Amino acid sequence: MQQGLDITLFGMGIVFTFLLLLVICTTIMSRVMTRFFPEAEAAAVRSSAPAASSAAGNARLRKIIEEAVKQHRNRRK
Amino acid sequence: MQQGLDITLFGMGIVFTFLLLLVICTTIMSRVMTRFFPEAEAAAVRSSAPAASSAAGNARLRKIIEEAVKQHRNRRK
Amino acid sequence: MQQGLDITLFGMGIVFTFLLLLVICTTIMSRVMTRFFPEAEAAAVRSSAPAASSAAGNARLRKIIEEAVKQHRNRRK
Amino acid sequence: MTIGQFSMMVVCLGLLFLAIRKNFEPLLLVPIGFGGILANIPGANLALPAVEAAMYSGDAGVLAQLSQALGLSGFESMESLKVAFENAPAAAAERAAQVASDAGFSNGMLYNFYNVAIASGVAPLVIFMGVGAMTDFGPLLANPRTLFLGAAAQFGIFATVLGAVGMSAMGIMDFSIADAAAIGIIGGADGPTAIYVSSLLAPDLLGAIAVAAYSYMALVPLIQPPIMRALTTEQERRIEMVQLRHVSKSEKIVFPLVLLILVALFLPDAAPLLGMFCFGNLMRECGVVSRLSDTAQNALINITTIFLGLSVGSKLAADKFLDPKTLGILALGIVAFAIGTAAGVLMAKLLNMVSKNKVNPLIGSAGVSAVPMAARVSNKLGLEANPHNFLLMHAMGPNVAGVIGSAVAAGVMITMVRAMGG
Amino acid sequence: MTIGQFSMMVVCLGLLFLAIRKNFEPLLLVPIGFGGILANIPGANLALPAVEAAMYSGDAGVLAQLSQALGLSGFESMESLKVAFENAPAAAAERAAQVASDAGFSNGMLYNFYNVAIASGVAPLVIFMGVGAMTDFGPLLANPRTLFLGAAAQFGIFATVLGAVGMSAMGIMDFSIADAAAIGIIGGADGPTAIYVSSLLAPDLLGAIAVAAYSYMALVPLIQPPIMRALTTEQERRIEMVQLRHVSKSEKIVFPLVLLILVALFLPDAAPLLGMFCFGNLMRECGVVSRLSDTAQNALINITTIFLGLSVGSKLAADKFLDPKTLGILALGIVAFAIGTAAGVLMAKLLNMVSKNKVNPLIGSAGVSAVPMAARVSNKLGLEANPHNFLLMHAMGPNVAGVIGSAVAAGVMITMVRAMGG
Amino acid sequence: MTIGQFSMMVVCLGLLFLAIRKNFEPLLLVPIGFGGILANIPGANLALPAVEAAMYSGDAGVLAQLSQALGLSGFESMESLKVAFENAPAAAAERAAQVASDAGFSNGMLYNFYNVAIASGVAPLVIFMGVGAMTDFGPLLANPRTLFLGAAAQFGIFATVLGAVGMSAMGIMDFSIADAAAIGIIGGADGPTAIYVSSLLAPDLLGAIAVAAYSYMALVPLIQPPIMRALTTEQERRIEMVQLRHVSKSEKIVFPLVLLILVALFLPDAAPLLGMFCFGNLMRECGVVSRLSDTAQNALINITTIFLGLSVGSKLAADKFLDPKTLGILALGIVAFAIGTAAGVLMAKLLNMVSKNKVNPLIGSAGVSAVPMAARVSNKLGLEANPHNFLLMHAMGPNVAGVIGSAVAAGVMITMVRAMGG
Ligand code: NA
Ligand code: NA
Ligand code: NA
Repeated sequence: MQQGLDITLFGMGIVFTFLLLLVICTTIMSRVMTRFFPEAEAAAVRSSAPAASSAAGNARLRKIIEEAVKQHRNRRK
Repeated sequence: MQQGLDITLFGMGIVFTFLLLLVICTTIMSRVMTRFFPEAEAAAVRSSAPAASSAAGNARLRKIIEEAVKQHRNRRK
Repeated sequence: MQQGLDITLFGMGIVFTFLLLLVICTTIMSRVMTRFFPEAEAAAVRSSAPAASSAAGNARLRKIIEEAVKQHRNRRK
Repeated sequence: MTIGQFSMMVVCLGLLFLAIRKNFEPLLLVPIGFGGILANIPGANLALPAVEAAMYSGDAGVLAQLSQALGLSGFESMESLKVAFENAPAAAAERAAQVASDAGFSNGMLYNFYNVAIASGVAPLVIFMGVGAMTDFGPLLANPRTLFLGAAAQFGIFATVLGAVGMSAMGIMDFSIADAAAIGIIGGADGPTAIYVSSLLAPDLLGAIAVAAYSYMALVPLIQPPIMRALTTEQERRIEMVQLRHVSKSEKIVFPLVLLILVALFLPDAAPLLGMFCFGNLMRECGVVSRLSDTAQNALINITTIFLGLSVGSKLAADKFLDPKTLGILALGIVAFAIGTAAGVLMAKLLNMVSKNKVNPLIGSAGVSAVPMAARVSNKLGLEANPHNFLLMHAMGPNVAGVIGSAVAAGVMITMVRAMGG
Repeated sequence: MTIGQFSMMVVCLGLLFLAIRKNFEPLLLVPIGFGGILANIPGANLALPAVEAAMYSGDAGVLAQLSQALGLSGFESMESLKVAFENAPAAAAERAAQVASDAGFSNGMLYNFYNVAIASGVAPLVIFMGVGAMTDFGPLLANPRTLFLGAAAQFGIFATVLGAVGMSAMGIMDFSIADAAAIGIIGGADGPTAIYVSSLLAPDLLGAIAVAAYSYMALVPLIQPPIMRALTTEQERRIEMVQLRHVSKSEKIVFPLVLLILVALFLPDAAPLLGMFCFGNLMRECGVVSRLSDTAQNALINITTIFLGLSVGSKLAADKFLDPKTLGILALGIVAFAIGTAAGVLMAKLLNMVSKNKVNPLIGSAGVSAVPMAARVSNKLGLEANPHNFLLMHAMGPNVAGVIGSAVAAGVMITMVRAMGG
Repeated sequence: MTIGQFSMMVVCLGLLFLAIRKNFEPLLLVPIGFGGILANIPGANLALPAVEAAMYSGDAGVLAQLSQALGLSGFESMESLKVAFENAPAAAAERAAQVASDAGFSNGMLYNFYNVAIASGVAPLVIFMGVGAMTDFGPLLANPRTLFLGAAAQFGIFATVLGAVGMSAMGIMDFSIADAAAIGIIGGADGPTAIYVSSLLAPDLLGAIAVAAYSYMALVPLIQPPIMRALTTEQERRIEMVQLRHVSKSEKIVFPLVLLILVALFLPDAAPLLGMFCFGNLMRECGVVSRLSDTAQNALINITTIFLGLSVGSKLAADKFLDPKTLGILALGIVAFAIGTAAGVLMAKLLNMVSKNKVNPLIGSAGVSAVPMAARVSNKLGLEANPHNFLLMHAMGPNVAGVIGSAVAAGVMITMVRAMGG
């Protein structure tokens, strides 16, 4: 029984402490990132680092299919 | 040689008996299902239990492509 | 040190010899194939040996999508 | 066929019915239910190791050899032999396996699946990686406070541990502390975490724990709403939340690394689970390995799910599942869900007391995880109270926080139970 | 390079030619043929366990240690050492493996593939699951009588067993009863079943049996028509069958469970094969786990096929394949196909005598399985006799019935051979 | 956390940064970097076998038992115990594993991944199969002379071996001949080949070798151009090559078989690598197994890459990676790349002396492999010198020849090192 109480108290304590730490670190990280690496740059980096060819292929396929859908919908109207 | 005969006779016997049982059970099952769970309900159940999103996506993709094919064929005519 | 020299000399030697052999065999093979199994026949064989249904499906899918792309591009013009 | 095997087959057909007709977590319950039927086929021994199959063959010579291999003076009873095998040190177990192999017995198919997929720990970890690759931490990053909701909902886990220990203290059940910890994790509402923890702490209860976890996850839309309504006022349920801020790509890339480093510093026993989860999420967000991320979310997780499900099914063999403990597990599991839901809602109300940006307490219940069902429940109740109140995205924050929270709780429990010599 | 290895390379190149140019079951014969070439590369030892690689190294010290580990008084001859290793009890085999490992030898790549994929039984079972997920039982459910055609066609299996035993009795060949059973299963015209049974009953013959099974399946359009024409009249071949009734979704969902329960009750030794088959089919039909079903039909079955094929190829090593037994197997295999075809056709004629709903006897030959090739052959001959006679869907019933029938026959044979101490 | 573990975490975060922001071979470096972080989590023991985890637990009883199992008279020091475990014969290692298992320790997750994926050799081979299925030998077949460029570029490998042996002779480093061979293979600019060779010859250096190989492959656009410019005149860089002839389907089908047969005859130790490569390519070209080829190029190679990367990461544990040897490996690796590039270019100039069909020497550098990066570099420099000079397809010939060349060199080195008792 004592063991159960120990686990419950310590356990909840650690879970809360850990997630509190995570909240703090996440908040700091978000501030740092938004200040020093704003979205614009991130976007630029991404475009300079094109995804692997297969990924690109997938994206293209998706786009083509979306087009096909659009055409189809337009026709239905 | 005796073993071979045994296997052949018992084996064919069991295969036939088992499949006979399966014929019987299947026939009974089909009658039960068609009487107590006619298609209409089955269809209703299916629509109330939509497939996982990925499956749905697949189905949609297939449909879109079928449409694309149809359009293409119509154009060719 | 001696071992290192051995590996380097024998190694480069074997690599060159092997690739030389490969050049020779490849050249012979190419001549034989182009003389005795010219492309036309190869193509004929391929069409007489249709790919597995799934493969065929893939090919068809690709073709359909290509068509969709073409249509789309034509429309854009 | 024993009556136990027959009952288990009926139970498993029931699971299949719920999965197929009622859409109860079918991706897991279809393989689990089917595996359970296979495990109970008399004479097929699909869920047994070669040694147990050799035992049940009843061959006197084999039994004598097995007894000797396991260090008994001779064959006395099946029961004592089984006990000796269960407690055998590794060397004796291997000698017994060699005896069984020489006598022509081999491990059952499902036993092999279980060993490769679950006993090694790999299947739950791979699924967690896939879940990580499917998870969008955007809502959580936009509002990190919701992590507290995910923390609070883990109270269901620990309250259940206490309950299990209490039942044992009162003599109603006989759960060890390791059993209690494994049962508690049902309250985490997270299948792979529950399977991972019970494979480490209480493999005999794994079948019941997994079935309870997935069944109650499917029942979230029934279990949660009454509790949520009871603990909130109409006024509170109407609270509209401010729209979530945009979260940049870089934040999403760095977050799994931040989480990983915190785990590395403070919670090494949660490293396998959270490590694979963060890895999956990093693959998703980093944008340069999309082919790996796609595979982790599709082919790999599907393959793993098939074998994980069948392996869990192997633990539905009658002799292990039909035990009063199973009833205790099912009872404790639903209590865990209820307490977790309540704790999440109450924590949201507490947050509202200390903060000016109001939180709708309905999203607190999403902290139990059960992604994305619990978040949908929050959304539905929010819309009932206020037709303009779309809580779904807000509830996704605590929802994924609950996944992290359960994995943290799992790490804590594994550490503590081991320290207690469990 | 020995003359045997050279011949096997030529044979394997021939298999590749048939697979690629003549489209002989390429999905299996390409990996099998390629694996066979790899297995016959002299000095690479790709298909050998570490212990055999250590033997062939010829190091005197290692040979002495191996002899000791295997319980011989000392190294006498390579032959006696090999025999000792083949018959070694598990403990001695492990000691020998440790000697080989300490001497720096490791298992060949193909040997590892074989162990993981086939010796464990998993690859044929996973393929069977995928086949189940690809199988539509609709035509069978619409006309359950066709199950009898699938049963009759299994006579090819048992007649071949008798033939193999007979050849041994006459001293032409030296097949044990287990060998005979494994050879017979070629007549089932079902690759994974044949591989599964021979991995259990006659692993040494697995290469020849698999090659025979897949080659003859590819030859179905040549083997079957003359037999079918000989046993039917023009009149019979013209019979048009009534259109199949519509089969409801629920029937399709319940059917694999009915089959599974019958197996559980009456045929536990067929449980692994038919269990996985039914599981795949249930995933297909239940409609709620399509992502699992898709994976079972694509990524998973393809990955498994690659390794299964290479593993089968490892059994095409010259020292195992070049044996008079192989010729016997090839001869018996084609007889099995022929008898199975004939039995299916004759059973259809028998059904017509006792029933008023006439069956076109051409669909009887589809009972050997070889899905969907055999059904297409039935359709083709039907159209020849009567241009309005589309038998394809009608032939799919016996076709899939043949899969069930072979698996049942496999279960029966495994049980009986084990009972005979095979 | 030790200072070593901390440093390695920083190094791994650096690798992740390079992979994600600078696009350095992200498919491998993201899993490797992440695995490296996991391997350095203190207390989690993810990269350790059960026996080492038991050692670090420090339990006196366990240490005594381990010492006994490993044949020591008693526990003296951790260091001596570790040495005993590393050098233990297979039987003693198994006894130690049984002791650890009985004491409740199990292998770390990454250690298991490493064993299954790399120690068995399977992951690099499967990736090589996938690479084969992605490789188009058309440009090579159209101009087989480019194979010489692929051969010449392997001089980088052998010069590095000499360098490593030289450093040891001079007492700067302490590389065995096996280490030197494994380090040299970095110059092959081929990840799976490097991992395969070092897993066989120098498992302790695998982490550093893999990181060096992939990093320098990513740096090819920086490393190669200055060397290429220095060794060629403007005139040479302007050379336009005649258009490649059309290569028929049949040639492409037969080529992998020709290569396989040459390997079988002359280079059996390269059979696993080149065998799987040819198998992948045959599946691609034969046209009748496209579903297998698709899977080999997608699901299967992606799954394998994930586990290969994490497994390599397990070798980035501080106690193995933070070693002066690592610096030596990094230094030798870049020299290897440089020498290989130079040798390729010079060989192209040599070819021009003896042949009338001129070759642009810029395509010589592509012979190091690093597909397709090196070919793109050739193309870029060609366009700089002559805007009408499209070298990409011409450079693909030596580029894929380099893959064959490295695999041949790997086979040669494995054979020779083993013969030297390495
Ligand atoms: Na949770
Ligand atoms: Na059959
Ligand atoms: Na190379």
